[in-house]
Amino acid sequence: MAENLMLFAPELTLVLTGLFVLMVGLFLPTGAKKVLGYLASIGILVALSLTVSSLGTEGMAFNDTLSVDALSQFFKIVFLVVALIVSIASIKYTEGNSHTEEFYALSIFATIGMMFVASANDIMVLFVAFELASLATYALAGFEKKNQKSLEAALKYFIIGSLSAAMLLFGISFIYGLTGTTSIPGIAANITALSTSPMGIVAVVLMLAGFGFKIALVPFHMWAPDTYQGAPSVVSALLAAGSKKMGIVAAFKIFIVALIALQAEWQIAFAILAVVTMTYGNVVALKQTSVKRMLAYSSLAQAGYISMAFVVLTPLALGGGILYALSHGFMKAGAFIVTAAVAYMVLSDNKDSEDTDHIDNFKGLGVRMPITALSMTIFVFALAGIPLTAGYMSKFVLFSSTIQSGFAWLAVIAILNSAISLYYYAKIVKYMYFLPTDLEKVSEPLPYVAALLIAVAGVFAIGFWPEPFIHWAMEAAMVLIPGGM
Amino acid sequence: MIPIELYIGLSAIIFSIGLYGLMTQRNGIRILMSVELMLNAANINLVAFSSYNADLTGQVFALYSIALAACEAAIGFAILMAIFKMKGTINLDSINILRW
Amino acid sequence: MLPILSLIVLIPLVFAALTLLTKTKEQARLMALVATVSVLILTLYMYLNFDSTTAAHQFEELYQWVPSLGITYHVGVDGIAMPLILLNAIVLPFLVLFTWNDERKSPNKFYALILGTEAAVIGVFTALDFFLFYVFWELTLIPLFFMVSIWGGPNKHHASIKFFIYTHVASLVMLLGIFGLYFAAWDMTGTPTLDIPTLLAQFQLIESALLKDMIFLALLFGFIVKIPSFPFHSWQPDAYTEAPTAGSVLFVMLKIGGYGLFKIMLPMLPFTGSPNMMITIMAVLGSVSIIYGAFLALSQKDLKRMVAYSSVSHMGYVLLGAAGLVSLSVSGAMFQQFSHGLIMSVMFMSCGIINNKTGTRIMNDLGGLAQKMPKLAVIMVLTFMASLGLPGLSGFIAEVSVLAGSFGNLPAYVIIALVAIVITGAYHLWALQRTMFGVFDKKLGTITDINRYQTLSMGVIAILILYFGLNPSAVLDMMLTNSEQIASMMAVMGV
Amino acid sequence: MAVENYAFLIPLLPALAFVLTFFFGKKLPNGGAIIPIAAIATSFVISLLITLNLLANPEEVVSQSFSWFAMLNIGILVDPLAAVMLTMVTFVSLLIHIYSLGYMSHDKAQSRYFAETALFTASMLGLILSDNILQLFICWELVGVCSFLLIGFWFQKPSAATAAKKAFLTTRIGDVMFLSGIVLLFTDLFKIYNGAIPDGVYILRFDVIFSHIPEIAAMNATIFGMEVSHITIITLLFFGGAVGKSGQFPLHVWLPDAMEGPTTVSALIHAATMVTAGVYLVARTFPMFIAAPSSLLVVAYLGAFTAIFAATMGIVMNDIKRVLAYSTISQLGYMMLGLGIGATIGAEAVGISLFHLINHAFFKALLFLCAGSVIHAVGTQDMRQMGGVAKVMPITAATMIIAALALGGFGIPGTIIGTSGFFSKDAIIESAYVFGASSGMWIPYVLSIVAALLTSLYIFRLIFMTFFGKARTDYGGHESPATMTIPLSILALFALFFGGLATERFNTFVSDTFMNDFVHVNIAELAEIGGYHLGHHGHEPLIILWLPLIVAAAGLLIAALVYGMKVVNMDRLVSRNNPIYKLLYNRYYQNELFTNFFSVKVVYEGLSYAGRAIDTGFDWLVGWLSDLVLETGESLRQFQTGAVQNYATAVITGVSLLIILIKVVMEVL
Repeated sequence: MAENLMLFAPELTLVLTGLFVLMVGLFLPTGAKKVLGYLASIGILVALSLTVSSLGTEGMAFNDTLSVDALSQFFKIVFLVVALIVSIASIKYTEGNSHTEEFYALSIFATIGMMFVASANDIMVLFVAFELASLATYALAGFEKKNQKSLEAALKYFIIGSLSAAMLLFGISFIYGLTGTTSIPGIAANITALSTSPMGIVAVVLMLAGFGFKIALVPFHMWAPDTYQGAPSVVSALLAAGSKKMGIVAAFKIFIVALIALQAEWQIAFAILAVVTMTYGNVVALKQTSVKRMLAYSSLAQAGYISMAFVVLTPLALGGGILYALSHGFMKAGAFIVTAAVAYMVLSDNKDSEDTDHIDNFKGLGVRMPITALSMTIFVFALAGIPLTAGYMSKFVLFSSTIQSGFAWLAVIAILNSAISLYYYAKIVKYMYFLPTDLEKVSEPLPYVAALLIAVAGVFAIGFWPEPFIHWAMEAAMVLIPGGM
Repeated sequence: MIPIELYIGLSAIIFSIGLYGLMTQRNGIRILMSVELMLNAANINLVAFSSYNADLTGQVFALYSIALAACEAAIGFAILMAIFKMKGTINLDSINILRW
Repeated sequence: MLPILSLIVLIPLVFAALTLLTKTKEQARLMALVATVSVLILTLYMYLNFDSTTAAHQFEELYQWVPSLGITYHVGVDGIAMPLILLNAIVLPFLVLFTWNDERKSPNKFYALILGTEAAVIGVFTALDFFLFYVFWELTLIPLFFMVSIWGGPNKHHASIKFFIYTHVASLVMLLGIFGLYFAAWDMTGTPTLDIPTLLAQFQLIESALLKDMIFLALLFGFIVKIPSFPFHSWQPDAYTEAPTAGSVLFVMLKIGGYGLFKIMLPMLPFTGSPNMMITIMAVLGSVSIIYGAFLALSQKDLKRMVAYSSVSHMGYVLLGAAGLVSLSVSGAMFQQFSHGLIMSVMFMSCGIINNKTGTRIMNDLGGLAQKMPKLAVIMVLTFMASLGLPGLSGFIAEVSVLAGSFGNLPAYVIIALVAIVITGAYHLWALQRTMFGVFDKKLGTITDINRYQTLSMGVIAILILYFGLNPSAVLDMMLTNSEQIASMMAVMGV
Repeated sequence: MAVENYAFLIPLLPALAFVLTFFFGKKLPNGGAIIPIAAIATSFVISLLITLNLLANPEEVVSQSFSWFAMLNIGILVDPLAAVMLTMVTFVSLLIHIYSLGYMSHDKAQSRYFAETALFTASMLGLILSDNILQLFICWELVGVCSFLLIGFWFQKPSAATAAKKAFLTTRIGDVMFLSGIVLLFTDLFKIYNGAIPDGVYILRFDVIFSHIPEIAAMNATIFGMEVSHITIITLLFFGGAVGKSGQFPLHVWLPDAMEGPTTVSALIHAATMVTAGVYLVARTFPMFIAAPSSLLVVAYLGAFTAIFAATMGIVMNDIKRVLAYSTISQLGYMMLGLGIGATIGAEAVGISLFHLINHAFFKALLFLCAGSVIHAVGTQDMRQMGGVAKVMPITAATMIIAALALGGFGIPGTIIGTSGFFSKDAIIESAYVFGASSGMWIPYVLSIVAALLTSLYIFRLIFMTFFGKARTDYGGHESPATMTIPLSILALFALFFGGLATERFNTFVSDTFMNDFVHVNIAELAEIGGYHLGHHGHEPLIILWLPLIVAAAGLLIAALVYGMKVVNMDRLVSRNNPIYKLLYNRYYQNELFTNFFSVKVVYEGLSYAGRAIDTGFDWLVGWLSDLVLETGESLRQFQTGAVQNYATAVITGVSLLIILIKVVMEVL
């Protein structure tokens, strides 16, 4: 039992941190709640260092319902990094808010949920953890109770989320019914009944809808633009950079490990969804005027790219997809933190400003907030896949793997999409640097800057020195398809 | 013993009713109820399969899912309350400032 | 042994960062000058120690980078790259000098971007690993995008985004080609590598002719958009015209498309499934570019736009010469890149000065400037003559080598190019007549001649145009060594 | 210390003078004129000494070569052909430079003038000295550029700038043909060597070229269904270059317009440094021409036609310089004719033609300088406003009449008494007779004899209109200063006596230019390849020897009657209603046809605008594509209605569709 717990030291740290923050917050006056942010960040940092230091350990726990392996470790790091960036940035965002402790507790619990999804070895644990993360983020999306947009975002997220959860559960019930087990390896072992039954396809599609909701695959994506736009920027960061990856890791586990016998079915589905999603996301992003909404559509597109890993299904492709998940975590979290910083700037210009995320606010950002603007430039160029950034490196591995496996058409579509996306990314750069503003320079809040610098460091670390990251990603991929394919 | 197909049929019907409600209802509470229906349809499945497979996992799972459904409802109501406080309505048609 | 190649990429990069931090114009331009001059010195050192009798790579550096994907940091230069590095190293200090007294907003960014471009462009020429090559290739886009967008003309946003996306698409297609080559080789050998010489050598082992053709065409597309060649040139006149003078000059320094053609396309050519089709494609695009660019230049009213189209025409020689497949034509095409870089820089500098002093580039509104700006007139006449292919100047050597070399294999296309020579003469002279000669229009106001920094920078490059026209061997020898290797390979393969 | 070793200085000194004058001329008196004068004088001395050496030992030509790049070289070759040209060019150029001291003394841009004329001379000398065809082409182009700069010397005048451009572009059409010829020649030689050129063989050097003529002649190309030998194509392309440079029909249009520059520049262009280059080119590559079936005939016919064609226009021009310009074109036609006749008389044609070239240089330079002197004094170029200038400018008048006699070709056959033009032109006309007699093609002879009549007519029309009769306007005027009259006198001496003194020695000297230790060409063998039958001067009837003199005298007589004594009232003839006059006066409407219609309408407006339309099309296509994507984005956005039920519907529809799709696809697979 003790060994089991040791394997989950990072999660336990987080649980303790979350509870501690929640309780301490009760006794602190609003003005002093800033300390909670530091506490949460330290807790996450500790969890992160525990995870990193335990890299390479493997083990099963709690009746084999949870497993620690390269895959789960990798994704845990992704979630923790995103949580760290978000929590640091939130120190500024929650400043002066009397509900600070709830914010941090919820984000930490959401992170815990994601981490358990990453290590789940049982479909039941997976579902519960999945819901834990979902429920926490529903509340986070509606954190600004006085903000109509935030509430609308939360409501839409919640409704579609519940629908998806129901579908997921319905799908799971069939899988359980036909295989007689909820253990992921067990399902793979007893798959015959399912794969021969007509219910197989239904179950696959229902699962797909459930995870597709989190990953935001067209047509299960409709909530995402609205929610990302309406929710507080730091929460959008958590959603886009973190909880989206939870959907991906869950899908990896369910489809590639448990339902590998139904590979033909879901491969077709993913092929269609990947192409539609990346194209739709990029094309619709072109004309957006809200930067957050644009980033939301860009997230769609990125999810589409990552989904190509399911189609290609080689170690390299999966490694690429996993690496992409990490890169996207840095890039997208960073980009949303930038919108948070801009929102802060706009609100300090004018307290009653409604459209804090409108692209016009980015005019002259290069002068007004130089570090923020430079970071944003790096993030968008990384998202566009300009070399020496994480985005390029992941695209390099992922796209090249499609060529390797003969999916040239998929690569061509992805490449064309990548080209289209440059237009709206460049548009942001254009607003920041090339359009003039007569507004004053703003001093950039330290927490935002710190969060941005972490993200930038991540983007460049993967861009310049991808070797260790590729190595880990490939090891993680090997967990999914042990023998290679 | 009642054949498993009947359970599945029942749960499918309930699930569909839930879906139908979700698509057609405009009132936030009814939407929540529809979601509950769908979750319960799944629970029926789980329990039925559990008994059919002579395996308790399904029933445990159903319990979990009931608990989760409760949480979900709580959060849903909280969000709807907040909206109602602000706008005086929970009609979904009036909640669409975020679009395109 | 100094890691010179790394240094000439790193120095401008580091100085670009430092320049960004400077506050005043004086500091920024000094930084830029120091960086570019150091690169020039290192390059000259390299040039003097360069062995032009071997086609092998020299000054090589090789470090592992991403072993699991076969990515290395591998740099080196051969006779194809050396002249182009030299070109950049020569022109850039003078470009900095040329802008020495200009007044513009945020000079620190301006000079940082110049240095950034230099680093990226030289990086492309040194890279011997496809990954590194592509990295630098893409990095050339960004400073230029900023350059055009910040200091460009009235239509700068349209031009910069068009340039950015258009060429990015091409780069991505090229990347697909690289992937194809990478995995085809990986499948055969079992070890991944992106090393350019290795992959080029393994290209011929690929069994599927279709795959080889696809790889070739994808790479070719990437290169000819960058050159640019008809019909993929439409980003170029806009970008060249809207860019600030320094930006236009940097665009001209961007000889990476042609470089790829010689470095990567030609060694692959004989092993493609249908080499003759590839040759025809290149020859057709080349010769059509030559005549098409000439006619369009003839029809332009804007001086800078005319120069931009003349560039399309001149770069057609690069494709045509490459398709000629004879050592003389190939080295002529390489020389054309070199010479064109020198000539066009001065031409764009002239356009910039005229635009600055008179406020217009519309040729019909100009006239008689030679009376007010005799120094500029002399330099401009010389470069225009060089551009129209006057013997004794560098442009001629390139053109005559391409024409004479290619005629044996591609007579029809060479005849098209020959016809274009007359048109080329026509638009150059007509432009001179309408800007420099004739009656001076009083409306243009008081106009002073170019300042001494401008005289120095343009004068030195003009003298170099003359020097390389009289002594082409200074760079042509190394080009010949490499093109002979290419030509002999063609001969062996019977292409 | 043999003077041969300094042959390379001949072009280099003027080139150096160009650099020095260009940069420092402004600070020196007279625009630094002394520098080019000294440089060209030195070049002249060197040339003269080399020529004298060669006269003694015609086999010992000067030849030096250095590798340039690839398989090409730069080098010099002074054989008899080059030697006489060098001497003439340096000599005439020197005199013109001295003359310019006075003529340009009032121009502010003097230093630029002297710099450019020095470069002009240097380029021409370089052209003559070239031992390979590429270097010749390079200098050939430099000559073109210098002419561009000098014709447009007064660039602030739009007409001058236009004329300069026209000159450059028109000759460039020829240049491109020349270049094409070189390209083809190179390709053939490359093929002959099978791509492997031994070290030390410079592929475009004349000795290499000449030694491979038979192999090139054996190569055939099919053009429009006809089998044509490569040597014919190459020589015709070369001749195309010569046509442009030497103002032969139809590329002569630039030459009359080239009068926009200073008159001294015209003198340089017409006498020494430019138009003769075309003739020189054909002479230099004569071994190729004679091996090329029908090339020489083209040369002969076109030369004869140009001779008469230009002469007809010369009769009606009123601008004194234009008359001389058409005269040049006409005389160049004679020279080409002389070369073309090589089809019958072999290498001797080179001697005859070059002899006329040299003589023509003397008297045409003289004519132009005299005309310049007149214009300088009178202040107009329109002969209708002159008259009686002889009284004011006796020296100018006298020298110009000498030049006119030389151009008209007056002299006594069978003796050495006669003007220089007499000896050379009569030799050409007589050879044309021989050509006619041996081949049965009489047209060149007839044209040349009629042109001789017209030549005499137009030049004496000029003399009478300018120097005799009463002053038609009040121009005032005076004799020019000594710096101008002394060169005139010297040239007059040469115009008068050079022909008679040099005629015998010159022809054999130059005709043997292909037989020495540099090249050894067997003209007779090559003529076999070309299908020509070389004959020899027979005994022409006496009338043939006298006929040129008779027609020249007749021309003089007509001019005297019409313009001197006014026996015939010209007003009736010279009216716009007379279609022939109109045609001639409008110069056969070539300007309208070539410049206005072809260049401006067809090439500029037609083709370039068509190109522009196509380019707009490409641009539009790119724009349309990007707009399409943007608009698609705009439409797709509408799916995101904001109503959450629609979202739920989308999810459910998506699920159903996916199930169906997968089923269908699985069935199909």
